[in-house]
Amino acid sequence: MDTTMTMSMLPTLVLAQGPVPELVPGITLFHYLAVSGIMFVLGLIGFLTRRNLIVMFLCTELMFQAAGIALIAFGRFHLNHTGEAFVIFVLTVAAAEAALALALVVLLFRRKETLDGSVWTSMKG
Amino acid sequence: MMMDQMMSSLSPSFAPVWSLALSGGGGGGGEGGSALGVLASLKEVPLSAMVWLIPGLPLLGALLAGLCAVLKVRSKLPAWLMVLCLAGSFAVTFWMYQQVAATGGSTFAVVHLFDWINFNWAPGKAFVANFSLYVDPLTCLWMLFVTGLAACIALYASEYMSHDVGPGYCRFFFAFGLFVFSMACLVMGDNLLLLYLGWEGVGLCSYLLIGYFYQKPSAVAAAKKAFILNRIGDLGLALAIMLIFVKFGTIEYAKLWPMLTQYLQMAAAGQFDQIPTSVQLIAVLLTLAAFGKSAQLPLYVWLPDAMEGPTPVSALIHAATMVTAGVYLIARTLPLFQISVAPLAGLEGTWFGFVSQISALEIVAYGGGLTALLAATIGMAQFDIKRIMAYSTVSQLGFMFAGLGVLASYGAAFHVFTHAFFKATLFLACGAVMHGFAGQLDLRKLSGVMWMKGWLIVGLAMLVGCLNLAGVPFTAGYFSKDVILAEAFSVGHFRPLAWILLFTALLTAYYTFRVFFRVFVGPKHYEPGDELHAHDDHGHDHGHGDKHDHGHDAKGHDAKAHFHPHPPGWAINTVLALLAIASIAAAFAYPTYFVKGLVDTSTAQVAAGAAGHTHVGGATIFGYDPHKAMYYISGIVGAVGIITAFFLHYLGRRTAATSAADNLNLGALQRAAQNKWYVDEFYNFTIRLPLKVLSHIFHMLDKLVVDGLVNLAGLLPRAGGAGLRPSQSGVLHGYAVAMAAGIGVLGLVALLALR
Amino acid sequence: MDTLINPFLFYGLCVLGAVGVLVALPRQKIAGFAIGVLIGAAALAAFFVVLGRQAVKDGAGLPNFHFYIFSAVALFSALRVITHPRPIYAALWFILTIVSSCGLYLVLQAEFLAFALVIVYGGAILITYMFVIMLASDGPSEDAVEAMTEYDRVSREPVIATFAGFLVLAVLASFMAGGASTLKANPRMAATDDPMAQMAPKVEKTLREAGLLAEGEKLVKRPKIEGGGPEVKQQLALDATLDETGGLQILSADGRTVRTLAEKDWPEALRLSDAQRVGFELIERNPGAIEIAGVILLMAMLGAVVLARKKVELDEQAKLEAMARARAESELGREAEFVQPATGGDN
Amino acid sequence: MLLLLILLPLAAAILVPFLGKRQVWGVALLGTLLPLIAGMVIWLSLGIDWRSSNGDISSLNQTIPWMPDLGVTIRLGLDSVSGLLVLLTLILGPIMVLCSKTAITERVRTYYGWILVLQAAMTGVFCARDLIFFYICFEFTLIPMFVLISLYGSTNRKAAAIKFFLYTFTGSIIALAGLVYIAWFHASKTGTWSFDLDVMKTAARSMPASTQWWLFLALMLGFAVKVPLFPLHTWLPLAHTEAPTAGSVVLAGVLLKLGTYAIYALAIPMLPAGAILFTPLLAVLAIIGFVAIGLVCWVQTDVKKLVAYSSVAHLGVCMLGMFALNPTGLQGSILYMINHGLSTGALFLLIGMMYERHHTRSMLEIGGLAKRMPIWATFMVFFAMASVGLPGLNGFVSEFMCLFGAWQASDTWLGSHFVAGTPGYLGPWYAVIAGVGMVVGAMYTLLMVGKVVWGPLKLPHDDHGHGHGDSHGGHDAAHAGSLPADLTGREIITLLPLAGLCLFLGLYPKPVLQAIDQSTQSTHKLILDARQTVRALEGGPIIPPMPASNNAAPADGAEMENAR
Repeated sequence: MDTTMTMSMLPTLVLAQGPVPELVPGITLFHYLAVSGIMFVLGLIGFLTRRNLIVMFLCTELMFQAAGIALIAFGRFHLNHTGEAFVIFVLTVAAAEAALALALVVLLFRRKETLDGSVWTSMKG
Repeated sequence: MMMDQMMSSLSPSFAPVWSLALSGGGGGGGEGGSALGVLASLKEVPLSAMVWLIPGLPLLGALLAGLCAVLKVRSKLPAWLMVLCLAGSFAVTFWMYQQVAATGGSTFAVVHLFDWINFNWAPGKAFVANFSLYVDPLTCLWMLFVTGLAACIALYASEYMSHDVGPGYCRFFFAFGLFVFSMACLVMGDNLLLLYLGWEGVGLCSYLLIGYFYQKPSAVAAAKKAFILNRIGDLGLALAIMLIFVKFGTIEYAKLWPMLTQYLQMAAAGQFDQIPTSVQLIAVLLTLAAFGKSAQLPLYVWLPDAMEGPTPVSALIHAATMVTAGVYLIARTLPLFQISVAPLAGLEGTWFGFVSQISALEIVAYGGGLTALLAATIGMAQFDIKRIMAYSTVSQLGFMFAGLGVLASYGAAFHVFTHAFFKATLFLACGAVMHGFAGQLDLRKLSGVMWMKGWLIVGLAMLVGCLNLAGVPFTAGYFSKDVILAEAFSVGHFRPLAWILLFTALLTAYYTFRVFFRVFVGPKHYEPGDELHAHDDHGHDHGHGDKHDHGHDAKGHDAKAHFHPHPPGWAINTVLALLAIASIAAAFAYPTYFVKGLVDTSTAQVAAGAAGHTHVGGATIFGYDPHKAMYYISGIVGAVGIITAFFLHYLGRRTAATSAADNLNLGALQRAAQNKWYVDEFYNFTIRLPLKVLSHIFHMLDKLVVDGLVNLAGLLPRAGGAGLRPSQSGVLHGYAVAMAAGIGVLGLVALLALR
Repeated sequence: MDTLINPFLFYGLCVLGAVGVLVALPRQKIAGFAIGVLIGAAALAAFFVVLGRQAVKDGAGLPNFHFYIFSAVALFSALRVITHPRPIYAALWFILTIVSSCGLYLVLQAEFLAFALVIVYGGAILITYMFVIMLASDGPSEDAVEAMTEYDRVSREPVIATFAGFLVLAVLASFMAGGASTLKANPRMAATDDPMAQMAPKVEKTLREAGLLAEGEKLVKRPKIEGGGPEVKQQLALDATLDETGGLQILSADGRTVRTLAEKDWPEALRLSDAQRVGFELIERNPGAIEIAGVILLMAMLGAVVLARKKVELDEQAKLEAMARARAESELGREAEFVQPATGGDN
Repeated sequence: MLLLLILLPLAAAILVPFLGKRQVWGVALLGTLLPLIAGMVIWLSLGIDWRSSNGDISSLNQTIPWMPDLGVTIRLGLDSVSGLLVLLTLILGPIMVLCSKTAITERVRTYYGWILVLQAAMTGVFCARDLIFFYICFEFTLIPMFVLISLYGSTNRKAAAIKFFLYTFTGSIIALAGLVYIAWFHASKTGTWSFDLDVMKTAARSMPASTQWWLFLALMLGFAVKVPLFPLHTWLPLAHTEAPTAGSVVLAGVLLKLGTYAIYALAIPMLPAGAILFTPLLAVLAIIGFVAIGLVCWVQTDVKKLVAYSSVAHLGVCMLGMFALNPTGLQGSILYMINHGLSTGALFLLIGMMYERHHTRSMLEIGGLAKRMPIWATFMVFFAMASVGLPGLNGFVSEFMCLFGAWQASDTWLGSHFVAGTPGYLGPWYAVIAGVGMVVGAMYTLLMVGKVVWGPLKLPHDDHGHGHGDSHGGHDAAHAGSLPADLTGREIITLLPLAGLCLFLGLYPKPVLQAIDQSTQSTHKLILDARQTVRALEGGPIIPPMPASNNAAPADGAEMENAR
């Protein structure tokens, strides 16, 4: 890697080597975080662009999933299992949220016969 | 010379009167002696508190009149009460004069009633202005003719106002009494603030009395005009009082004179540069006040309009007493004028540089002189006899101020004294005509009134008045005007003023006899005025409210046919006779030095060398000594005026309406004089109009800008709220995107900041 | 530490990815999904290549392909979840994401969670989604099979959304990369935290059975709670002590010398599997949390029931009215054409 | 004893809602008369020689601990100035009740209830010696006034009430901020929180001149709105024209005096350096208010608006006098507060009586009432003359003293040959321009009197006969019984005491002047001390504060020594 001109303004992207050992050769914490970041952003974009309520909730689930990856990655790279324990809790929350949200979606669907999010604009200022 | 001996030998009986006069004369004669004159030898003498009756009685009369109004008295009771009170007051004044005369001049008495304003503005120092009277010969002179005339005119008014018996009557006499009380406070006040109280008091009463016929909008406007113009004058007086107090620490005459001695000595020694200009400025402020009250040049416009009021009011207030207040003020504070040589020196460098060298007395003299000339010219061209008399008053006042200006304080006082009597006679005569001919005042519609039955006394009184006013030799007017003219000619640098005064005397003689020849002599002819209906059946009084609107032409026309003038009653005739005799008697005051004795033994006495007036003995007219020459010159001038009037208005008169004067086509000059040289319009245009515009601007400014800002403060939150409202659109996605973007930006900021 | 990836390159890739996603999103007119995917994939590939070369440069041998495959599949399916116009397929793609991310977990040897997620997420949650999608969507009627509801076909303000998304990504990445280095590494599991240390007697017994402990040797023990008073020390179970390398410390019989038994040669019984560790972690470290998780689930159930029930009640009322109407008509004697009350909800 | 003055009207106010419609007026009258009698008792029987220390009467002080831990106690006490103003309030109380007997026919209970509350609040302000109690009462006067204007006013009363409330309220909030800062400053220095005004005064005076400048600005913003000083006056004409008769009487009579009293009792003694620094600006504003607003009066067509603007002008003179900062000016301005209360209050009463009969205030529609209402006309001319400042009536004494104070207060008079100058920042030119204002005053007052009183009789078109025209315009019109054309006995009784006082104060102001003399002298001393700090601030030459006290003839070069 040639030492390109690093813009002083841009943050330097240095991988967190340091004391955290590599569980798996060649794969560093950053890899996982990058993947979870991208997945999280995809979920976010999905949530922002899609108008179907259910798909929006699906995207939130996607974001939960992405967070889960990051959690586990951190946990494992620190060789302890708090990450995983935490994912389980994330899981419960996701399940609860899914249940409720979907019940709501059904209700909303019943009310307006459509799943389009932008129909509901009564809560305006 | 010959006349002096003759007169003085005639009446030795008035011992006390003469004693003062002689001593006064003597004292006067010795004016050349000490530089301070009377001021140096002023000594206080005790005087009984009885003197308080002089202002007290008129006030009592006023309160009684007020009581009658409350009790709805419908008889002439208030009139008789008022006459009684004023007569009492005159008696006490005469007694006071006796007391003062006995003390032999240059004395003063202070009679204290109660503390009015005295607050101490610093430890040990107080601003003292109490209700107390200051009695000295000048006061006696003034009060004599004020109370005397007031009593006569009250009697006259009792009959003149008879058609208004009831609430109007009481209101009239309440204001009348209050007026005499205020005049007494003004003249007898021992400090300038009490003078100020009297000053504004007479202003108020003239407002109430001019506006007596409050149904007529013109009367209300005239009253308002009079009060406001007086108020402008009062402003000058207030500032003068403040300046005097800050300078001398007191405004009481008794304490003021000793403080002036220092400056008078400087003036006498001619070191005028040592006198601080602020002290000299006082005189100018006092002049502004005097000109405001006595209707002189800049502020004279209110007096002719004041004729809207009933005639007794015009006679008393606007001829004899109130308008002389200005003259009294300057006479009383003459020492201040004598030390004021270059009051406006401060304006040296500015465009008004030329003013910086004029002394206060010159301002007074030339102010008076020019007013006299202007008023005389306007008087000549008017047709309403009361307006003519009003302008003649303004003109004569101009004479008085000129007299004061040339330091003939004795001459001015004497002219005030005589003028009060004969001008009151003239006004009352005109009033009688107006009363008898249903408000007719136009000299083109009346002629030969004197020869009508019952009108002889009025005619004779008018004749006496005119003779005095015109300055026919051996009349009182002649003597008093003569002193002023002589003094004017005898002082070197007042020569142009003297010639103006002489020319004005000519005009005065002309317009006086123009009135006399047009109205009182010649073929009998009359047309009733507009106040027609109530007059002929003056028995019962029906609501005078609607009487004044002039809409009833139809009814008026036939009433005009069988109208016959009703001659004045006994009250008017007695008063006219009395005043005519008084005017003649006033002439005797000259040789007996009656007035000279009073004036020269008071602070109004002229100290030698005052204000640079080197008594130029040498100035002569055509080589003769001015005093002696004046006897003849003014006599000739008077005669010329009368003769021209005789030819133009008596011989040249064909019918009542036209006279030879009409075909003297002076054209534009004539019309301009008739319209009072458009002075009213000029004032309206240069002062009242811009002020109106200015106040409208202020009003708009106040409403739009100042209020606008306040409303703006109310508007901003609402506008802000409306601006932010769309952000809460209710669209879910909108919120979500905002949140995401928010996270992104926050992160960015944190990133840049943390690094 | 040299820079992992040139910042310009990284941000360039982010932008490229954003454009890819943008194009891939469902759109009114041209369905540029394919192209979008290609661009996105290219960006991802380039990213992974760089990461890979980085690993190779560090001499870690061939890069572990498993990670790259699983993450590529996960990301692609995630992209499909948000870009697929039909919700059903979006859900299915989501299941694929779940499975591939479990793959990632396996790479990290977190097998318990991998399978838990597949079972719970894939099995339960996504099935409810399917159920609701079926219930709530009108379902393609015969004539217009392809008639997708308008709100599915068109995405909403894609440009701003993608831009916001990738701004967040760039920021997160910078944090991760930049900030991560400043993270203080969590010190090795404090000796007392390791589950092994807490089961001192059991460990001693297994070591003796495995014949690794010589006669008289004992584990070096330490009181569980630091700093407790003297009386506290006795009755608490003593912990085995682990040195910093993770090996057990054994006290020689004479109590003077201490030798450590490296982890490598621990007997099989001592090795805890990942599930055990997670279980241990849950129970020992945050028992309260589990209780609360249970309560949350209970509340969710209650909520769902309440929401659902109200619907029924509404219908009850509607049904009554319908019957009343029907009866009225029949009393009028007209031949009432019996109208089947509207199935499902009325509005 | 003082608490009694405050509690009596409050008690009546509480009692009023439970009474029948007819007794309400009686109880209200009682609720205001009793405190007046009590006030008289305090003033006369205690034979107070107001000339004690600075006019304070310790015998009346009352302290009631309220929130001890916060250092908040209710302290009541009177000095000569506040004593006079309390008397003015107590006098106007019964007059308010008397004059609204026929004017207010609906919602009578609330009306009198709020009037009594207002009365209590105003008395409270003048008796308060503690900041918190002062501020509470100061603010509490707003609410009743708001209710009175918004419920009982005429046409657009709502806007007027709201503007009045908000404008004054924001102002006094700023003032509160300043006052609390002083209390905090004191607490930070001495550690104990005390809101006692006297303690705060000494503490505030020790502040450096620059902070005093800021604090004085804050206080002035609050109090100047109430006074109203020129730029902050726009609420007054609106509030006055819309207020019911009693409302505008008390608004002009006492509420405006709250502002001037607050400045005199709080702002100047607390921040003398600030006062000195602000004198030129405030004097100019006062003069603009006097002359410019005077001209604005001249073009008004609504009588009540004219009188409202005129009270802005009059209070301009009062402020000019006060900011002359010399005993003459101060005494003049205090006397002015009382005189203005009497004469303008009476003018509003008269306009109210005219409005009750003819339901119009526009001078274009009505005129020449002297014919129909002679008694009313006499009172109108009398009070117009009092307000224009005719000597012999009360207006003159105070107006002349204010102008003279302004004239006197300038260092030019400290020259050698001047005897009666006081150090100060105004000067002759201020008095001259203010004098022009006096002429303008005469113009607009006579315009009003000329139009309304004199001139041919002109009645509004639909007004037939005796003033009981149908109730158009404000719903408070007296359509109950028909009022006789001229004034009834009750109305004359409301006017007579005011007329009497005007005449008495005009002819014999000595007792009042001596009463307030001590208080103004002590304030003047404060100003002189503060001159040192201000001079030091400006780096100017330290001018000895007092000219030679000897009253000898104007010896040249009279030496100066601090005559303290």
